[in-house]
Amino acid sequence: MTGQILWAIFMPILVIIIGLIYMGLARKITARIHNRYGPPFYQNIIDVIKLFSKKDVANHGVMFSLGPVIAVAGMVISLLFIPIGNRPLLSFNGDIIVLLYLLVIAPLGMALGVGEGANPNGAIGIARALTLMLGYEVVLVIAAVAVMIHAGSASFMEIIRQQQGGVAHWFIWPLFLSALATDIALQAILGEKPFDQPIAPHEIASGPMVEYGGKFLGMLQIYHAIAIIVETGIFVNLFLGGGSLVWWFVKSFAVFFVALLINAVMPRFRIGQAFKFYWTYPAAIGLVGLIIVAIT
Amino acid sequence: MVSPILLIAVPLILAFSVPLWGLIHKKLEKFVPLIAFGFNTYLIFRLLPFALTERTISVVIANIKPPFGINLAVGPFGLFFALIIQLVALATAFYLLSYDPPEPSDKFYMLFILLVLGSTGMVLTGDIFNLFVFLEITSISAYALTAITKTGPAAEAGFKYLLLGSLGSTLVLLGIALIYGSLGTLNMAHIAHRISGMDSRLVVAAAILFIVGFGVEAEMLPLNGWVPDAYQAAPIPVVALLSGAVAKAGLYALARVLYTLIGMPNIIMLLLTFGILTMFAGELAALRQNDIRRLLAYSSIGQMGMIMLAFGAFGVNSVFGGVLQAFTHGITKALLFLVLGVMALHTGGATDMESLRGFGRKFPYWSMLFAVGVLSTLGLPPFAGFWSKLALIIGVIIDGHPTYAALALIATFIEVFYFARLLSVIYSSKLSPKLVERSIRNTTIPLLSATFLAAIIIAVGLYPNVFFDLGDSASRALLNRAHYIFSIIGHYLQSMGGV
Amino acid sequence: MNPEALGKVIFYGSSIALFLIGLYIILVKRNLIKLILGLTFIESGVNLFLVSIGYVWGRTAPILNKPELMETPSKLAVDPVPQALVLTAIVIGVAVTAMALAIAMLIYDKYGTLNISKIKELKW
Amino acid sequence: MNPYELLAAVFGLGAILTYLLGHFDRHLKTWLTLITLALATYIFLHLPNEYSLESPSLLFGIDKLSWLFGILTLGLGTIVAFALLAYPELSPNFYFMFILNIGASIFLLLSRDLVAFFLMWELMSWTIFAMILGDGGAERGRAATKYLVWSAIGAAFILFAFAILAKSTNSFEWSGIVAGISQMPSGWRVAAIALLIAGFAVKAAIMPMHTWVPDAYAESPHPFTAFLSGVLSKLGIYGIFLAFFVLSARFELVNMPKIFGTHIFGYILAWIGALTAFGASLIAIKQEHAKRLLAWSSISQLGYILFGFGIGSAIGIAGALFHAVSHALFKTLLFLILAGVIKRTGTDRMAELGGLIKKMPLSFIFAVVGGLALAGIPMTIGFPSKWLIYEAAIHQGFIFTTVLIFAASTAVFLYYYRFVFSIFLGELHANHQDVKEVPFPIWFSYILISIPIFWLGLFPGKAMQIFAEIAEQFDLPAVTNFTATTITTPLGSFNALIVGLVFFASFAFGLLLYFIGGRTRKVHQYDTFLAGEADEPVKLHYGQRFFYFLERELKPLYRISVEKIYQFVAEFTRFVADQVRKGFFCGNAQAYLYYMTIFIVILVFAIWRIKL
Repeated sequence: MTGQILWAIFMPILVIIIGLIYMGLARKITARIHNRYGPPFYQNIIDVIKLFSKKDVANHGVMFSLGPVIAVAGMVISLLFIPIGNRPLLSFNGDIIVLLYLLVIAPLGMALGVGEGANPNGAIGIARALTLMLGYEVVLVIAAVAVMIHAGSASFMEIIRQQQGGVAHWFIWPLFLSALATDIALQAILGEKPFDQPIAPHEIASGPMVEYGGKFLGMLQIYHAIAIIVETGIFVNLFLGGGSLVWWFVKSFAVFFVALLINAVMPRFRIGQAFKFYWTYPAAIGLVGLIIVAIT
Repeated sequence: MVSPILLIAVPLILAFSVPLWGLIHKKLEKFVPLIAFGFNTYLIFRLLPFALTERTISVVIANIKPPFGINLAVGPFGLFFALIIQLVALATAFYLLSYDPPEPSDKFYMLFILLVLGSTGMVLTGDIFNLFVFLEITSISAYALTAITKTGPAAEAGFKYLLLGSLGSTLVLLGIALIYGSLGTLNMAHIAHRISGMDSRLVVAAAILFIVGFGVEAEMLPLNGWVPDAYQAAPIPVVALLSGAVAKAGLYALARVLYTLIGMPNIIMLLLTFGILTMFAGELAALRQNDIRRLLAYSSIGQMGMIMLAFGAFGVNSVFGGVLQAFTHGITKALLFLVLGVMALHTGGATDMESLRGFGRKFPYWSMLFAVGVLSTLGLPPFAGFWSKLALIIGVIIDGHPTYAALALIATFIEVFYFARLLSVIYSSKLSPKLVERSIRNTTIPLLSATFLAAIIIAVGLYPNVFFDLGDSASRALLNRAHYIFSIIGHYLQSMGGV
Repeated sequence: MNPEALGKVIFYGSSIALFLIGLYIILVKRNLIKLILGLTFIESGVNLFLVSIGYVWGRTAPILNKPELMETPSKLAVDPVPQALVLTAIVIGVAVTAMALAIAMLIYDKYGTLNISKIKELKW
Repeated sequence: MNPYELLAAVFGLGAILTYLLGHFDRHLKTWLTLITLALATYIFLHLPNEYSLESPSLLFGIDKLSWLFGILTLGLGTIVAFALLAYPELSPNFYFMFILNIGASIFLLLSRDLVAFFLMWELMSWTIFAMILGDGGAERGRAATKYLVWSAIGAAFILFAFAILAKSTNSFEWSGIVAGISQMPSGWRVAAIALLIAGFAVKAAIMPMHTWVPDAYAESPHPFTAFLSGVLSKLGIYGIFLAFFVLSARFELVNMPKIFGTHIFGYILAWIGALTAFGASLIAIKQEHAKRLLAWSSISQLGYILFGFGIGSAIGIAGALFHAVSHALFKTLLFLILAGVIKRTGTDRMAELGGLIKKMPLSFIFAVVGGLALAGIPMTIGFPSKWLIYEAAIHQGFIFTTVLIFAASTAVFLYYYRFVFSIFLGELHANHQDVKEVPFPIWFSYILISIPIFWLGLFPGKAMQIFAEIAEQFDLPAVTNFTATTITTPLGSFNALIVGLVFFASFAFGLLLYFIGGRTRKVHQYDTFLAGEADEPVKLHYGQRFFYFLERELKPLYRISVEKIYQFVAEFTRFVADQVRKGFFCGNAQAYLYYMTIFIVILVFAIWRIKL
């Protein structure tokens, strides 16, 4: 019990650091692909420390400041419901559907905060993010339903347990189409190109983040760092069989790496195109996978 | 028991005495209908307990027992219709107290009493030729009353009504001739007793003639061309009676003749089709009507179609619904027309929707009465119309005609649409420029009379027991043909040795 | 053909003829007065029909003014009921015709025409 | 006096007294309404089981299901009535109709025979009409007319089905019908149940019987809309429950083909529910008026409930009932908030609002509470209900419908964010600089509704207990695997309290981060980053066509509209009506004579045809 509580306190900090390193690596890898040198991999940790030490941050109101707080809180609670490296914390108290809803708290809190910022760019960013969400959530759910039906359970621990015993048992093989669809959805969930319309620095000045500076931006960086781990972690748990702590992060980085590669070479869709894309090809792939699962 | 003959005799005497009252004082004339119908209503209420017993008694005139001579056959079914007619007549007569009658006023009141008298006679008589005579009394007074304002439209409407009505009643006479020629009797019970021995082709011919003849008064589909015109052009109290008394009497005659005299289920069931067609024609014609008087006239056609449908289903449940609906329709339409008459006083006589827009804002009580009438017509609780419509639809289905019930329900959608539109116009927040603050006449008396009708509607809606009992015995009485025959001419048949 | 049957044919035939003439008039003619005439024709046809129902060949009127009639009226006199009916019907017919003519006058007064297809102020 | 009679007397006298005395004082009518409702609630909680009125023979009684819906009706009715304290301008007529409406709803729930049910159903229906019509603008008239026609269509279905049931089972009492229904010919039985469901679907705003809803909600008096959406739509759900479970599930619709273990009837219902939820939520996204947005949202959420019923498993029924309760609570709350906003600003057009968080912080907080419940965020009542429905759907293998339902609940985030952003966030409109917080009765009613939203959100077991009892009462499968805070299904489990506690811990962590950072400086709302595009602050509220890029993509879906069919039917009816009116009643007396002649000929032929 004490160990669990300690882990519950320690794990988010670990995840934040690892997530920030992921982000730093992402910058580095993207730069290398673009034939640039790129910043050091720990750059984002430094950035966050810098942001937190900034004085005199512009504040638009209570909801505005609560936005990043809820964003971080929402991501932390999602994190606690995901088994990381076979160490379930609260996964027994909620299943995949609970997690899907917990995952929404963070963006919703942030969206409310952004709203009070009263910058139209921010609002447009949120509108885009929500539109994109309507697109990928359908795909994600199609895939998740396939997994749940295949495993006969919605509990992460049960799903991971069924994948134990080597690579051959991973769900990615019997549920390949669902995994593919999830991976395409993951591209948008992670906010990587070609699905980074909500941020779109060249169009709407980083969208939701436009009004946030200083510690708020730092918190949003932390939020993003946790989000990367949580989102890739879902894929790892559902399709790649979880694994021990180190293996788990390796797998998660592998998933992230795929997303990075696509990100590095793709331009950006128009938001409408992105939405339409999700409701056509990945959804179709997922549905085929789902039908196969349902029949067998 | 009081003698039902007084129901006819007293108004008759009073009707022709109107000019005498006028000699004493001009203002006394208008009290005569009230006295006559007040007395009649009192009589009807004295007779009501008797109507619950399901017995039909013959009231012998001049001491010649039926099947000979002239008699009244007072049964629950007839009394139920007499009750409808008297209640409407009483409310209307009261309304007349503050009504400027068209000149000559004594003739107006006389015809008014004769109209009610004729329809009361129609529902009480036991003799088919008397039925014809009372029909003619009713309809001639109705023609005259329709045209009495002597305006162009009134004359036109009166003439249309006369043309159809007199042709119809001539056909009735022809039907009577056919029956008398074959059976040699005019007593309805006697005819009913012996009709099975008659050449069936002649029976069918007579049935057709009766359907057409009485169908004119009962507003049956292709014979109701006069209805909207007469309703539009006649004075308001007359319109209330046209729907409350004349149509009901026509309906009674139709039902009585088809059920008791002819008694052929196949012919009765023709009413199902005609009822549905009448209903659809009425409701559809009302859908886009902007003049509220005409709208109510078409709605009346629709309602009569619904009642005919119930009578056509040939079962005790549906007839039960039918008589209840006849009651609520009579009272409700009278209420609506009386209120509409007062509404017209506030717009300088106009009754189209635009002129009455926003009436409810200025005159909440009047519009409330109107709304009560509308909601009751739509069959909504806690008004009388709810029970009758419920009984009618369920009755028609229980008696085995779900398709017709479904069609009737579809027709009511249209009804709901135009009545809802009507209510939303009346309760509109925009005011019609034609509306005046105060009417030219004091409206206390119309108010009391409309309240009286609305009170009946609400009372029946909240406490329908007596209403159900009356309707129940009325419908049973109509369907129990043998009982009717036996109670009128039982003694005669026994004396002849065959029952 | 015996005279009784011939009489029936004549009576019934002419009543039907009257009826049909009346029907023709009211369906074809436009003039109000003619329409009223048509109605009267129909009425007369029906009345004639009614009266001929009760008529028995060779019998006398049901007026009991002779001793032999007093004794067996049902053998010698015709059925009195239809005649009474017809009397009533004729009276009613007169009333209707009078009423119709009065209204027709009124219509001519107001509309200036007796053509029924032009008297359409109330419609729809 | 029997408590049932007393209850009727309280409603009747309350309505009449409120109407009569309401003319004298502006606030008296609301207080009288509150007293009436309080008395009624007291009597309602002490009702004996059965009561029968001799004639007209009506039978009343109370069971767990009526108790649940009755408590919802009376509770939310009282809360709405409390909010009405802030609306003294509403006429006494409204209060009269309101009390009558609640009374009819309660007796509808208590009725145990068809006549009583139909009586109360009709009374409840037309009082709504009266309230929508209210003070009567042109739009209100149109909406009210539309409502009444639809309500008549629904009532006609119900009446027809009732008549069939009564004819076949020879009984007008529910118990007699339930006992006799298995002897019915199966065709008639299915027809009766289908008709009943279609009839109730009108009030429950299920597609394709929903077209009256947006108009009626948009035009009805604002606080009443809360009751209309929150409670009165649930009466349709109550009816569907009776028709589907009490009448049909008893014999499992025996011979029906099954799909994924659910009989086809339930499968069809589930599809209708899912399509309703999906379609309505997509339409909600593109609304420009907040009331219409919430109206479409209501349609969508009611589709969830029907979906749950269609699944028909223990979890599905519990989820649907749970969702009925939660929708009642949060939609009442959201409509009341909107009513408050409209009261202060006079508009519900979202492009004209904005930034009200500065002026109406309380309203904003509760708008977030209602929104969390609407979106189904854990810790609020909205989550366990939705969660149960999902679990049931996946467990029963309703794969396609599950996807539709998930898409619908994702769309909730879109329209909910649009709702809350366009009204409370963004820039404050120049006209609304002096807007004040809503008056006490309104915000106090927010608090009253929020209590059960959180309470049942953290302790869903309390509600599950009632649903289990209801299921038991009707011999339905019941969810029994739950504690006060945890619900377990074959697929997974959910501990509401733990989620709540952990969220607060995480929130503390977030706050810690906030306090680690430096001071903040309050800036003016126009002091925003505009990438150097403008020299001075640009007043720009992103409120109109919020998701226009999405609308563009969804255009093919939006084009599918059942309303077009209805419009065609209406046009056609109008055409026929004109033909009948102008063709038949042509005004020519001679034509009428022709009709008569032809009629005689037809009669002769008709009688010739039928054998005598």
